[in-house]
Amino acid sequence: MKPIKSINDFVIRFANVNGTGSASANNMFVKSVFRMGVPVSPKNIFPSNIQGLPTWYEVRVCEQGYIGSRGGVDIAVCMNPQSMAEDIRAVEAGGYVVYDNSKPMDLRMHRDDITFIGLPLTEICRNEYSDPRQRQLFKNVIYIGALSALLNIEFGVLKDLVGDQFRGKEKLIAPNIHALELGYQYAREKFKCPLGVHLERRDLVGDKILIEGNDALALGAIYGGATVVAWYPITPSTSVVDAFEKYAKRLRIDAGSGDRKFAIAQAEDELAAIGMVIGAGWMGARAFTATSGPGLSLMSEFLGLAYFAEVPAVLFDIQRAGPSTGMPTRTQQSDILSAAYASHGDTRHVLLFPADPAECFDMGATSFDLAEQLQTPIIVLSDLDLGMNDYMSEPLSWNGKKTYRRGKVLGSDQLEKLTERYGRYLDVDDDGICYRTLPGTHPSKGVFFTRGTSRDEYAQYTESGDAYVRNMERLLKKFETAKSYVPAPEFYAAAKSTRDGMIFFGTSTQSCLEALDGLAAEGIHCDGMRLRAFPFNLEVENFIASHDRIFVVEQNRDGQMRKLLIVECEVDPKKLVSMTHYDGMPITARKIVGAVRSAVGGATVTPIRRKKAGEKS
Amino acid sequence: MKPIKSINDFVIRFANVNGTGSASANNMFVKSVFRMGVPVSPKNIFPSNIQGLPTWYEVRVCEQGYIGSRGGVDIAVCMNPQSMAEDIRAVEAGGYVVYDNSKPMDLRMHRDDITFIGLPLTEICRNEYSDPRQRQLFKNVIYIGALSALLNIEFGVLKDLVGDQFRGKEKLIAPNIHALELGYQYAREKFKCPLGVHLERRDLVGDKILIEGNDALALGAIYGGATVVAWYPITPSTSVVDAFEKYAKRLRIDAGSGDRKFAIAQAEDELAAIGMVIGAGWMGARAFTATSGPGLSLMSEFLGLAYFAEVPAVLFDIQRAGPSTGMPTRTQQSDILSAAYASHGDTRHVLLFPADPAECFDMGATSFDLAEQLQTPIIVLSDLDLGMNDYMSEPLSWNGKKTYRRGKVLGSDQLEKLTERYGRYLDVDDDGICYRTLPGTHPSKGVFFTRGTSRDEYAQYTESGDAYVRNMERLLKKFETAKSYVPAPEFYAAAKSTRDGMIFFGTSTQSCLEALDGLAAEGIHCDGMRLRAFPFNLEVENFIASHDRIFVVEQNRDGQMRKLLIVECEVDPKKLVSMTHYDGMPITARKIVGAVRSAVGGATVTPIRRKKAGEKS
Amino acid sequence: MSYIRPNFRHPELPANEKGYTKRHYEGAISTLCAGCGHDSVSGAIIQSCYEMAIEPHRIAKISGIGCSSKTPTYFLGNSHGFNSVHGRMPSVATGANLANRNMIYIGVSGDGDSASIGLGQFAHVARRNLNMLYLVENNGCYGLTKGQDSATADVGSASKKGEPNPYEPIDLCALALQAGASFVARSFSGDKEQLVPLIKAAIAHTGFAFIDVISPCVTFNNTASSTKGYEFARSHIEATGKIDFVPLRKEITADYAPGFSQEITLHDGSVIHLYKQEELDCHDRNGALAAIQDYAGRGQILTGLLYIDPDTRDFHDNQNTTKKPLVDLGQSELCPGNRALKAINASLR
Amino acid sequence: MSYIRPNFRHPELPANEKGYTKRHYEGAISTLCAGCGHDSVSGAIIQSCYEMAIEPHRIAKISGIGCSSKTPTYFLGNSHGFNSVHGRMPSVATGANLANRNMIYIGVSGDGDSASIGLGQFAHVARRNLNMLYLVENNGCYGLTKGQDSATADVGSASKKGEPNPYEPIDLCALALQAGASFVARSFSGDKEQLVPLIKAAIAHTGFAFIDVISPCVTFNNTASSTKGYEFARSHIEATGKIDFVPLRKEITADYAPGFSQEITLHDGSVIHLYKQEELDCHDRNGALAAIQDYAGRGQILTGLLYIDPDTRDFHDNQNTTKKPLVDLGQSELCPGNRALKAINASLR
Ligand SMILES: Cc1ncc(C[n+]2csc(CCOP(=O)(O)OP(=O)(O)O)c2C)c(N)n1
Ligand SMILES: Cc1ncc(C[n+]2csc(CCOP(=O)(O)OP(=O)(O)O)c2C)c(N)n1
Ligand code: SF4
Ligand code: SF4
Ligand SMILES: [Mg+2]
Ligand SMILES: [Mg+2]
Repeated sequence: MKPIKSINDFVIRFANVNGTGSASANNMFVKSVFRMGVPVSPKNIFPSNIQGLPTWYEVRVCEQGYIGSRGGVDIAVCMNPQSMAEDIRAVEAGGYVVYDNSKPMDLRMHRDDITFIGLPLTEICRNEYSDPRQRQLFKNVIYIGALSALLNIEFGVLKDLVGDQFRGKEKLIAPNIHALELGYQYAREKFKCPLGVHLERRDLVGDKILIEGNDALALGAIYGGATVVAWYPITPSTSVVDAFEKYAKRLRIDAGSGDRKFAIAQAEDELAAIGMVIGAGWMGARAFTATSGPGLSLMSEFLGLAYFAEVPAVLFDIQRAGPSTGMPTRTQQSDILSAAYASHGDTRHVLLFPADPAECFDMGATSFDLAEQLQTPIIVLSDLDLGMNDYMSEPLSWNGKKTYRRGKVLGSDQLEKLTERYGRYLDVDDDGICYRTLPGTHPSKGVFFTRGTSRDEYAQYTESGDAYVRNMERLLKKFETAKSYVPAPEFYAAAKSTRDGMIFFGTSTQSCLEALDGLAAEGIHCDGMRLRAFPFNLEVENFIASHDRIFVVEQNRDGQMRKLLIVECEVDPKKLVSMTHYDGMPITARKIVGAVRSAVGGATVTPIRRKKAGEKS
Repeated sequence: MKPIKSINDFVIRFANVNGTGSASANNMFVKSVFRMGVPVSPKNIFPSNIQGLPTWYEVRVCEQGYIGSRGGVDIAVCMNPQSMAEDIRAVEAGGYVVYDNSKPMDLRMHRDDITFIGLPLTEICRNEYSDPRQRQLFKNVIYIGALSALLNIEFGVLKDLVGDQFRGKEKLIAPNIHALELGYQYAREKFKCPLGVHLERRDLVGDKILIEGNDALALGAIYGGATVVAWYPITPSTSVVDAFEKYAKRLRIDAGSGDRKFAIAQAEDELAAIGMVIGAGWMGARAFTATSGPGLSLMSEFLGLAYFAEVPAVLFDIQRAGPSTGMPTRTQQSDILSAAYASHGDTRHVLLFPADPAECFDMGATSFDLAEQLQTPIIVLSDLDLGMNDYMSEPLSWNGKKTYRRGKVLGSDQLEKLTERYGRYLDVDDDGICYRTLPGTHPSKGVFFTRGTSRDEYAQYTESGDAYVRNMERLLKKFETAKSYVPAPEFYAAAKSTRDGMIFFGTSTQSCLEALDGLAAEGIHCDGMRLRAFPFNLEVENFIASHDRIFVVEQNRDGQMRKLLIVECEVDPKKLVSMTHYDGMPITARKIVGAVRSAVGGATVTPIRRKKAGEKS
Repeated sequence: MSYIRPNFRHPELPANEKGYTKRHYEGAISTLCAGCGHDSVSGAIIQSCYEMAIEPHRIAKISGIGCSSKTPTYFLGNSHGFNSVHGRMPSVATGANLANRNMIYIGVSGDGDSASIGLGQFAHVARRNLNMLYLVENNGCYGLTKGQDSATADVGSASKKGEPNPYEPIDLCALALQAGASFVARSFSGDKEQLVPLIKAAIAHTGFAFIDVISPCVTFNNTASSTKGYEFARSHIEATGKIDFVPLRKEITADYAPGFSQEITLHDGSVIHLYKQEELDCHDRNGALAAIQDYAGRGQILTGLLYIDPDTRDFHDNQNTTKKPLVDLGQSELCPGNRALKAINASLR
Repeated sequence: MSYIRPNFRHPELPANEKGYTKRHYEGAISTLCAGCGHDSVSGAIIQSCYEMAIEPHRIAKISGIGCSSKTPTYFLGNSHGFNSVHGRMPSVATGANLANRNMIYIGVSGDGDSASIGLGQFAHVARRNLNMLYLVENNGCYGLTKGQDSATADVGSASKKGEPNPYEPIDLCALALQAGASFVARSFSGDKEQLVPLIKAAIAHTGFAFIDVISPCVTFNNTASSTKGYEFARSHIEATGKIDFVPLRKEITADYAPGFSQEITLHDGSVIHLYKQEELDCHDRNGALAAIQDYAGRGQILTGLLYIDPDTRDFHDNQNTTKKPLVDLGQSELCPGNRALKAINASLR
């Protein structure tokens, strides 16, 4: 058999047991690749429990800079006996398996088309450490040390990482470095290093950063001026609020008093969380909540109130695999329809679709501008893949000249000057957006009553059908206006002019871009459009109009974004070919290429999907 | 001016004050028309409060048998000073105003193109009765008496009605008849009776009945074998449960013990109500809840659980004008999208659309068959118009041979015989529907664990993407299967063959049928199709395929049913012309005719709507 | 925000020292049933705010859904109000309060709104000791949906259907006490004498002030067997004493007999004098609970101020939020700027 | 339904008089953290049902969402179970019970599940006195979402973030007593001696039986205030900002006699004091409430059976439902047939 040979282009998969401290060690591996200037993208595949179940950490190293999931495994680091058989089976022919050979391996797992690299980790730890906890923890550090030899990771880089990681806890540095060396030495002596698959220093990451989308979103909210946060814990959204708190405690403390320039309320449930956000928005504060599918469902009554009463609110929905509790630690883009049309009656909500951390930061901030300008809820649809995995991203940047857009709010001076009667729901500017006032602004002017029941232009309760219709029509007009406020789509023109297009958004982006390159190499050219917001604006409609066949790639079962495009842009469904992937793992370029290839090849079914039961297109 | 002349074809509108006991008197008027063999349809237009605000009771008398709202008022019975000016303005030229002239009328209200008929009601009551409560109550009865003279209602019919109404309270009969006579005599003496507009006995109602949709729905549930009811009060759904209780106390009491063969739980909120229904369905009982928009929103998390865990449940959504609290005492068909796609993730729910009480009864019963056969929630979408107004309807009928379809449930004997391992989610019959077992059935076989998380065919928890996808695909297949289970659409072929079609459902039906006749008279022919359920089956797709232009009539702003048709049947939007009406009042044939006329006339905008802001089509 | 003194005056009506006449505190005409207890409560709120000379625009009114929750439209027409959704007023009030701690919050709810669908939010807002007046207009039924029993309906009391209610009523005062409310009182809508001072004390209190006001539903809840019914309530209420709210500026104690008095100094320095029987100590949470159950055991409803802790930490204290309301912080105070961001980027390489 | 006696026997294991060995009451292998208190509770449930010789298929297990709510998968593998949604177990149990009153209902929940999102449903199911065992595995935190404070966390106790919790804990036993539960008890996960008899009594009781079981979370009751425990791991976690290391611990057990108090040291070194009551009058609701507050005042947690009313009317009694379970009624018993319908039609003309 021929071992795979490749430099800076491979997938390594760490198989561990949940709760054994492997995450931090594996993370050290990723950072070391990154610091060697080589593009890297890790995916954390963890179970919905706290300790004892299999967990995987799949790292793609890719000199070309593709950071979407690749699929396939070149190197498996098998640290979990439970899943070892399966993990070995997953390795590509010619690949490598790193495992703990303190006990002899079950021969039934053996494959002769791959290379086995045994490290006596348990044994080493038994000799080195007395405390079982230390044995457990350092085991992970030791295999990282071994990998540095096997894959040619500069040892200095690792040492620096340990230094940074344990800054402030200096007494932990030495033992960690020692553990690294143990592994490094052992591999050096026992194996021919480096392996055919290994790393080489490059200068390909520039000033990029490694950050999880949820952290970027939280930082965006801080920069965007969010002051009130109300939430209820739920995976994978919890880390948004954790990050907000962590950073706000650094960046939002009053120098003099030490008081907080923010408030975080852990609500009793999601209904209360969104209620608090709406109450704060009504008072004039920038407020948000973070949740996932089940929370979005619970918030739907309140979302209808905010839509109809026109109260600004921001909701970060970090999507996970539904329906119901579904697969809470797997990723999906499947809350699109329930977010767009949340709540009973005629409602429509503004959605944003960030694709990477830099955009999470931007949208995390601008969502508050939009909420106040449009006086309606803004739902930012991220997902577990983007939210909880380190993404290689452009550095976060803030335009110092940018000022918050607070929308149409009458201050006390404006009210003082006001001569005619104030009408909260008067469409003065004929754009569907009216002027609101904040409680406490003026002692005698601009007061109005906010309600979820029908009212006239002066916020007076009414059961008049005409007044009701006028108001509902104005809300439609406001939604039209919204099209010019929300971020425009991004375009990726094909090398050759073509009548084929591909529409994608959010975390499908990286794999779609890689797929477009791959297809082009095969002579299949598609123009690409990345959706960034709903409502869809004219550019979206034009892109669709100017192509004959458009592949809509998304990570859900029912082709929800495709449905939304069809009804909102009034598109003939035949034009939009659905390409869905929804097994909870991030979508790969391989699958997209395959699907497009066979679609172009004439087949109208999309092989991404096992069956097409119950669905046309 | 020329007073309107017409026999058995007019609209009379009673304007009263909420809480003054007018309802029963006005109802007596409707029943008397009905018992004279003349088709009649009342609409109760009431405020969202309990006492003191204006309320209207609009009655259409129509020999041709059209029972949809007509629009316009021929006779106004003005008993509410508050709204009198407006009420008089609403009368068609040549119409009549009946009012209380005990005090002289404000001359500004006078119109000389209509006939004023003054009745000194307050005066008469002051002379006749001492107790103010009696004065209030009998005032209503007296004007009914006067109308019997003015409109030629057979006095004997009224007397019988009083007799029936007060059976058991005999001592109230005489005074009521006396009051009727007071009004009758006065009108006789003072005016030339009958007026140009009046009634004549006919034999046009056959064995029809007058009943509210909610009562019929409740009776359907009783006949369908519902045993567990869980609800939370909300207008306009409350009377479903009130009626269920009323009838169940008659029809579902154990003769021997007097025990109840049903249970009603007034839940603490809608989340609890649907939770109880799901718990009961899991145990094997036929259970339902009744609610309206806000409740539907609150139930959405639980609906996703029932969809994914495949637990039978029935939900009656009596729609009202949304969004949010909206206009709680006005009608709309605006929960269609939120019901069809309720809950986060990829979900789809089976919907039923009853159009009249007889169908409420049928669907009230069959919804439980469907829920158990399909093992999923069934949402019956009625509305305030149908639910809370007396509809002239075919008598309720029950096929004695019909037996409940319990779907695929393994009993203890079947389990006893079972040789291979039982798998709750094994698609044995390849129709997407699997065999369930009920708790307590068998001591050692057929046990399984129900959950909202992903699981394999044997109901074991799993995070395997493949198992998850297999399950989701099967759910799609089940939805396909559902198409052959749900009621088929109803067709109304045009007299001449045509390429135009009209799609409607629920309470838009009566007005659409009247409109189709009217249009035909103008030479505009449309084939009609009435949707009765979602998912849409082949017949629906064929109807759409076999027409070039189809008007989709519905009572909401966003054309929700049209959207659903487009994405679920993959129809080119250009084919479906949206015709919406949503001011909270029942839709009229006049408006539909006008809209179609101008659409056919070339205009693509639909004049039903004031503007088309923010919407194409 | 500039608090401009209004320059209009009603010649005939007396103005309070902020220059507002009672009319400034009134609202739209009520659409409730004639004689509804809720209207009396609205009147008491109007009078309290007038007497306390609170600038109307400094008050925010919040409610859920129900006849009771409609009342904010009928009082304080010059204050912003929010009629939210059923049972969720507490969360809306919480968010509003977090945003602007300088406003005075008056939340009005019903027994259905707070004891059924809203029970969880009610208990948790009390636990957070949010600085607000939370007033329940308790009629033991769902008025707006036509008289179904609520969770506070008494055992055995007949609903409009005439069926005796078999369930123990939920006592919202007891629940508030358990959840950690720092001010808990009960009164009766028809008893302005007692209600107005309680409302004023509650508004003056810093922290969560709860008042359970028995407010009969004349339309659906007047069956003789219901303890929330007018007559019954009247005859069964045993007042624990009169309360007189006294702002620091001019203390009036003259017209009240001395003795049996307990003086409590509120956070804002104002003082309330209680005339009451010895055994109810308003500083004893458990004692209050016991007393409620005691009187309940005797088929009586204990009214008056049941518990107060003048000296608690409210939600903001526990959160260490700035004294300056969050809504008043400008971009310069909120946005850390580019320097900080560069440092963060650096830490992520 | 035919209740066929199982004919399989495990030679080695002793069978109860219904012929079931303990193994018949076990479930799937637990995926909880080693040493989690919840697993001990599962063991106690298994033992109780075995000793009571309940036919497994006559039991229905229901739960919400959380580590605690996962446990029904780990016990009574031969009983139907329903892992529903977060905080809504009570409503699912209510519907199931209404449908089939012959089953035995065991509901398992967590403190987050019952005291936060589920507080309303918890109080109302107690008020309805639904015939079931409602068991909360109380660890004062949200285990499954990685250790946030729950509403039952003690004041001052530090969460995984190391911040002291400023809010009064909600005492679920007190709440259950107030709401009208007819059986209320508290115990400790490690104290099988006390827990097993309580569970058996609760199952035997007709009506709502609530047990609040203190069940430490070995992973997240790991606070900075810890004395011993595992600083090394903790500082590792602080440094890496990842809670990815959970050392294997052993379950904490307690064994102490009635009338005594025992000091229990949790995995993080923090200490709780349990007091096992001996002669508390279990028939006095208010007395029980007082006792709880009493001991709490002394920094002790009162354990044992706090209150029982052996003969109350459960939800079915109040509803007058047939003794025969509703699920067992056939069409002939449910469908009134055409004659009745004709009469109804006649009345509508
Ligand atoms: C989510 C939701 N469910 C139900 C309703 C219907 N509803 C309106 S008011 C009300 C109960 C009001 O009772 P209460 O709070 O006691 O107020 P009251 O009318 O008695 O003063 C209900 C159930 C609603 N508006 N929203
Ligand atoms: C609607 C909803 N919100 C939030 C979550 C996330 N979640 C899962 S378990 C849990 C809390 C569990 O705490 P507890 O009930 O005390 O159980 P424990 O894990 O501590 O045993 C939360 C918030 C969810 N699953 N559903
Ligand atoms: S129904 Fe009852 S609560 Fe509602 S307004 Fe009338 S009297 Fe008041
Ligand atoms: S996290 Fe805590 S509660 Fe959850 S399983 Fe682990 S120890 Fe138990
Ligand atoms: Mg009430
Ligand atoms: Mg917990």
